[in-house]
Amino acid sequence: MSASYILKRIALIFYTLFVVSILVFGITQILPADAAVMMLGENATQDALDALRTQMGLNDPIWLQYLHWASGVVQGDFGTSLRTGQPVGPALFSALGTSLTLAVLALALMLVLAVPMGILAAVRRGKLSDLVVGFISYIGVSLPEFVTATLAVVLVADLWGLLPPAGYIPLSEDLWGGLQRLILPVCVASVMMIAHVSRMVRSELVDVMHTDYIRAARLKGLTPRRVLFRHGLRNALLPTITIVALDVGYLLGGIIVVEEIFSIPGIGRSLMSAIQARDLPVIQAGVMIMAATYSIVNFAADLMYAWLDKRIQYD
Amino acid sequence: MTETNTVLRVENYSLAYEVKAGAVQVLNGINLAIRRGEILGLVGESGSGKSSMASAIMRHLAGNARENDGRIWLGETDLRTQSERQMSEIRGSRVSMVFQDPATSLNPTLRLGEQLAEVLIRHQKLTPAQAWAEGEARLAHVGLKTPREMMQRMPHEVSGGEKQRVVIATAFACNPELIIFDEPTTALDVITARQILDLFGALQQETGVASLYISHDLALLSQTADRVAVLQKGVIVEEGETAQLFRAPQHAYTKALIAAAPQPQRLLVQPLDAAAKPLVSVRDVTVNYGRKPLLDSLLRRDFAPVVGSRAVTLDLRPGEVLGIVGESGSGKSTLAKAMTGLNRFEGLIEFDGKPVRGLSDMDAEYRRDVQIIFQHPDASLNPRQRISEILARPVKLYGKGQGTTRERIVAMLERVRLPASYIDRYPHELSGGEKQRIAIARAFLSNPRLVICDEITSALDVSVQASVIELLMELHRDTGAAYVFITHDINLVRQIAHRIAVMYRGDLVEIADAERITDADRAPYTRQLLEAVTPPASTHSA
Amino acid sequence: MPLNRRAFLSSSVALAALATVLPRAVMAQATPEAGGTLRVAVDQAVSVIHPLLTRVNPEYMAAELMYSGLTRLGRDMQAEADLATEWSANDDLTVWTFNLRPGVTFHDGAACTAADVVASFEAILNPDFASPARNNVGPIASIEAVDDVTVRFTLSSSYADFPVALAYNNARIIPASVIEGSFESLRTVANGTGPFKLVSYEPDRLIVVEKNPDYYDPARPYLDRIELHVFPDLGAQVSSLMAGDIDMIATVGPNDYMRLEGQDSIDVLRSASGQFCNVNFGTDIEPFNDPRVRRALALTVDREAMVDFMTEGFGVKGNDTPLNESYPFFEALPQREQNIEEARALLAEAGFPDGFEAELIASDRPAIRVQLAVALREMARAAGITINVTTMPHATYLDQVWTKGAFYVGFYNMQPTPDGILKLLFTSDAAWNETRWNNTTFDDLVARARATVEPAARTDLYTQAQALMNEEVPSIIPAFFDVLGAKRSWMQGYDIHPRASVFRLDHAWLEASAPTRG
Amino acid sequence: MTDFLRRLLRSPQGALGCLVVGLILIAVVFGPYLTHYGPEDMQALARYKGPSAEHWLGTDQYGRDIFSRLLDGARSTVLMAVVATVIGTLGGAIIGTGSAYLGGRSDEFIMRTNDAVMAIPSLLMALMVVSLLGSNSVNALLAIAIAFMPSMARISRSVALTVRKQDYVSAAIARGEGAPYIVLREMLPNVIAPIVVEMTIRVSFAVMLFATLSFLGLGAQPPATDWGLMVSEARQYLHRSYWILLWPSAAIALTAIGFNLLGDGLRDALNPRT
Repeated sequence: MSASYILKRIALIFYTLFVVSILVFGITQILPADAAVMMLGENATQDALDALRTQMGLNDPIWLQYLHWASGVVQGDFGTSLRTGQPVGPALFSALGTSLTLAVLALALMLVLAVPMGILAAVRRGKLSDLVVGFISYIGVSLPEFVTATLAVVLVADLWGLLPPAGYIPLSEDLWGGLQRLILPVCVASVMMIAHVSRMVRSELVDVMHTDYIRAARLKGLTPRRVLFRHGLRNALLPTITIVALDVGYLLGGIIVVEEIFSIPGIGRSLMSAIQARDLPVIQAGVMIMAATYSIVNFAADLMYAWLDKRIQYD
Repeated sequence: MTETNTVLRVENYSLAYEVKAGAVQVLNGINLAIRRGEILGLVGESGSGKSSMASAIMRHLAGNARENDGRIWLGETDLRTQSERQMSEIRGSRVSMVFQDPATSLNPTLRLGEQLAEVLIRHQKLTPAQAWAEGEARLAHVGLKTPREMMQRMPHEVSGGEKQRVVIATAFACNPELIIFDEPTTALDVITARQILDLFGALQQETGVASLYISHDLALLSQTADRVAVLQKGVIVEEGETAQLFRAPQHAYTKALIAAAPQPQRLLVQPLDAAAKPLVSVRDVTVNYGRKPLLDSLLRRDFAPVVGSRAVTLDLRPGEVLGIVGESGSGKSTLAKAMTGLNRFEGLIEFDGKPVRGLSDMDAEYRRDVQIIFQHPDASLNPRQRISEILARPVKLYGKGQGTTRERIVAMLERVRLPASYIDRYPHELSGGEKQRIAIARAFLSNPRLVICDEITSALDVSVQASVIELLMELHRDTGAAYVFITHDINLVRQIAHRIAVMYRGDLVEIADAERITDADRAPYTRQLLEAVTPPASTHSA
Repeated sequence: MPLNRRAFLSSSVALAALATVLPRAVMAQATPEAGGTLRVAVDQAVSVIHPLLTRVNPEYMAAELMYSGLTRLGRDMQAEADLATEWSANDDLTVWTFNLRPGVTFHDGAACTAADVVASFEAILNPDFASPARNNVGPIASIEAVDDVTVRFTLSSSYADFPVALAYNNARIIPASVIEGSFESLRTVANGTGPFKLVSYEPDRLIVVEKNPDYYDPARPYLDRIELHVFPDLGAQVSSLMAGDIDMIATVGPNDYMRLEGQDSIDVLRSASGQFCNVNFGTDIEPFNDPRVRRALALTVDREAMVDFMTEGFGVKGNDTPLNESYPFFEALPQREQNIEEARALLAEAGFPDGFEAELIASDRPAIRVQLAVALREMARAAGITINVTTMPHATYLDQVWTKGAFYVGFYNMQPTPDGILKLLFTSDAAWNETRWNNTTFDDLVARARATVEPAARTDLYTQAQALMNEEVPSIIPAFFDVLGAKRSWMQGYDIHPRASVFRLDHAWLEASAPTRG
Repeated sequence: MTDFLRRLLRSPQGALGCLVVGLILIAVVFGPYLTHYGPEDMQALARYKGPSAEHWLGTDQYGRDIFSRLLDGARSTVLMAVVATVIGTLGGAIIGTGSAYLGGRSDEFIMRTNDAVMAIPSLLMALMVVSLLGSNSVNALLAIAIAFMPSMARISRSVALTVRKQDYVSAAIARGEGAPYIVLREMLPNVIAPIVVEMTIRVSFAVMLFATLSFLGLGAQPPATDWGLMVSEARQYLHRSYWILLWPSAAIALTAIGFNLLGDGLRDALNPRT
């Protein structure tokens, strides 16, 4: 993995953000909503609206508006929310923090569960445990978040009263309370990935365990434990890294639903309410941030892969 | 043979695999014995069950394996009665194994050192530090120049030969009583293979370990093994002292095998009149791979393309068979691809006087006249097309001649000795040899004047190979088409080629008449190559 | 007559005086305990805390906590004293004088004087600031500061309900300095004379306010701290109340109400109200410009079923006028019931013998709008009218349909007075003239009513106006909703307000049994 | 064909998948004939009824028969999902194979841009498209189709490239076959199989995405019978009668599982070498 490879990947991130920015800006420009009306509300007089439009540069040509916006974004200024009249950046980034807490915990849970499940299924292939894992994963990939979320709230929170049903407390304020309120959302957010990744791990590991070098390792008299963990797992998990990184995209989507249902003030919810309120600056910034997160995660994954798997020669 | 120094004794051992259809017998009443310091060669074609034998001894059998009550003794230990735990103690320490392809038998993500040391740690109970040191010694011992660095390397960072040396070092690491060699040189280039064989010989002499040497290559066994057992469809049809067995083979199958092995002396082509003007002349044909990456051009970095083949020049007369030999990566296939318009190339190819400077110049006529047959028949036949469609294409494209398409396909099937009923089958319903015959049929259906055979027999068994070659030569006689025969099997090519071109790292080393290839004034690389080749079995004299 | 008028005025003053001492809400209660943190669940983001610009109930609640008006609205829909201690009007109700409470200070310590009141109302009336209050505080012609503690309003026409109108949610007093400085600054910071001060403000998650020690009433507020938690998911806020995470839900839906009813240590709150969901006609657009068509459609409505579908029984039948028992000066007209035959007949008359097809637009929040549309669609089918329901995000609805559309669903809080609701929606000069009905007779009736003090006379005028609406049907009003809420039993001093946008949490307090929160 | 079906039904996934998807297809085709209630008939007197003889799955908040609504919803939900997936796949396949065919710089450009678009989560992408076009089923369909294109482009491109490298394609080129034959007869049959598999599995994803959109209020709109919409409407009545919520949720899950299983079954069955 050479410096130029890393350079290339970084360049790619910027290209990605560029494309996304154009896309988002384009879409938000055509959205059926008048920013000025959004801002002033239904009681605004025509001249007040016109004044604001000129002030917001809504009468400039699109490309000029894009330039203004983009240059702002580059300097970390995402404009002001039409809904709250407050700067978008700070609000969204604190929201992002919340979402990342959720996402990271979900990822962690996923890894803790999915990988062992996959290994179990692969090792005891065709046995009961394999079937069980397979069944679970089929269910898992087939339940949309909003269904799992509703079920979770009804059962765990309402009927059994084990956990708080919703709401969010920053971990910094109240660690235990915050965690309690995160348990359900995290579980819901990770279900789909657990199902998917455990399947991936299984199939990868099954393939690996049929390779010559595993046979060789066995015939060298190594203990089954060492064969599995030192020789098998390593190679099986390599491709899983990429899978997980790609799934992060899905996770970010799922988080939108989870945050909506569990009233978590994350970036997903900001986006939802922004979309409902046609709060263009927030939509634009939100999508940009999500895309950035996704690309960075995948960038990290690629580096990790390249670092772990010395075989690949990057230009 | 006295009981005392018998290392491996297999007594009336039978093995079958349970499948939906029922039980498939792979080994039947096997009796084998290997003494200390002895090398037993086990020869057989694919499906003969020779690998299953190895697995059986290693007690590493698939779940659906069904064994009879036959016994397998390692010294005084009855391996059949050993628990999996006990076996894992025995494997690697008392009996170890060397595999066919070092590229796949080494874990790609672990350092060579670790893969060697782990055995010592497991069986010799060494500390990692000790094991590492010991490992270095072992690597030095198998003739690796820089053992310390080797220990640190990843498999992909070293050559095939070096890998196999590491594997061998691992096999010998715990001074086992028995080592099973499963085609240890098949995946290697001729010269490397020779070096590995020499190494094996030396170590064998030194340690006096008993060896079971599994191979499909009679010639090779005739040189390495003390005794040879011939395995056919799970039955040992003949066993004996190597010299004995090769001088006077008893069993028909053994005879067939020996006969099938290519023998340079027995030429299969008639001489050619040297006068005729060339059908094809290749002039300074160079093939480069790779495109300058965008980033590089942005950063103004200069970019060195990978050279496939460099300024190759050669002629081919009508009806001539030109052999091209060389290691993998020597550029022989690249040249073939260029001549069939599968690669961009620089330079000039003149076909029947017509200049061809690039793909655009390869008109329908050229396409018809020049056909190529690939190494792997199952890759070169579209899995979703029936034989009928596969063979119909050339007829549809260049179908001069009488008879309906189907008639001509059937006729061609007969010529390649396949039943007409195959016409409605899918490729995956045919055996490897049969598939290759289909590929040949496809090539000849357009009545080509030049056929390029790219390693077409290397994926096939000895006997199958022989019959395919026979077929090829027959077609050569009938059609008078010229062949470019690309192979790494020098014995074979000496048999069927008028002239032999030797390639090395993309360069054409030299071209020589087949019968003069052994002359002393050949280029050094050519001589090296020929020395590396094991002379064919039957010429072996004890 | 004069007697009556004088009686009316003094009564209102007396009432105001009373209010300052003992607000109705707490009269029955045990003696309040001070301290504690109250957690309130609201169902929408508090996007705006600028008191003059707030638009939805959660925003009203936030503003009410931090700002005061001249008057505030009692549960009986009468004006009570807030910053103004008493008020009086001239004989024809065109000049009103308000006496301000002395010594009131803003959160930043600056004194709140008549100047601030004048500035605030000028800002409210300034079109550029686009305050919703502009159309709701009555026909103010001019306002002047007589002295530091006296302001005089001069109205362009007689207006008996003026003190009540001044209790409008957006009619809050803000510092003159802010208006001269940056009016917009109050979007992010708060500086009022209200019982609570702003601590932190996250529009989509949490608004925290703390007790204002300098509040003009030394007794109140009782609570140290109030947190407004935003729950976009209704189910979640109910679950949280049951879990004890929050102490009160401003408004709950009927189903959640039923779910909470009977849960121990939870009180459900219910108040009859003039809140309604209606179907507006663009009376200037085919085919709805024909009263017969409008009445025909009104006749297809099974109001009993509507009350069920929309309110699960927590409501009363509507009679296509915005007034009901909850309003003063109300007298019921004969109830319109479903009558398909008559509807068909009217349609035939109007030239639609086999009905017509129309697109009914409903914004997606609150869900009740869509429920009304879906139910109406089924009922109208009986009369051969094909209604295609189109739903759209609220923002798009406000931008494209609201006050412009031909046939769409509206949703309104109860207003303090009949005049309030009629002037807001149905007169020609209505702030939100949704129906463009523009009926001069109707306008005249309303105008006369607002200038009349004598209750019977007023009632009579409003009843005539109602009759006219019921006949012309500028809008179908099938049902009124009771406003529903819920709280933990340990929360005291709070009862739900028919207006649904008034909360008066400065009267609320927590029993010792309430969980103590940081 | 028959032996293909045999292979499909031999694998447990294939058999089960066929069964479930079969049932769903029946619902889609014969839905209206299986019940005598209209999906929108309201019965003010029969609201929130549990399963019973006259209402097999009970009734909803308007007293509408849930079973007939489910059957009716199968049409919108499943058909929409399938159509969306097909459109998305075709679009993606065109982009992908086209890019692979062009090769070189343009290939790199197209795929980089394609990857860039993939950085937007498909749900979010769908949300934006819908809020751009307005919330209704047809736009949701388009949104999902668009959201699927980038990833399908990726897949079909890589498949096309691998097939392109196969010897039988080289053979065809060497034989001098025309581009149409090579693409249509040699490549396409081998490219289609994996894409069909991917597509089948994606249908289940589409069903869920569809439901999620409706759930967020941006997909189908009342009184539509889209399953996701049914769930989201039912949530507020959950505590009156959980059947209203349960049935559509189950339907969604079942459909998703069905197509997942079918996809896995197809994967095995379509591989001629097994």
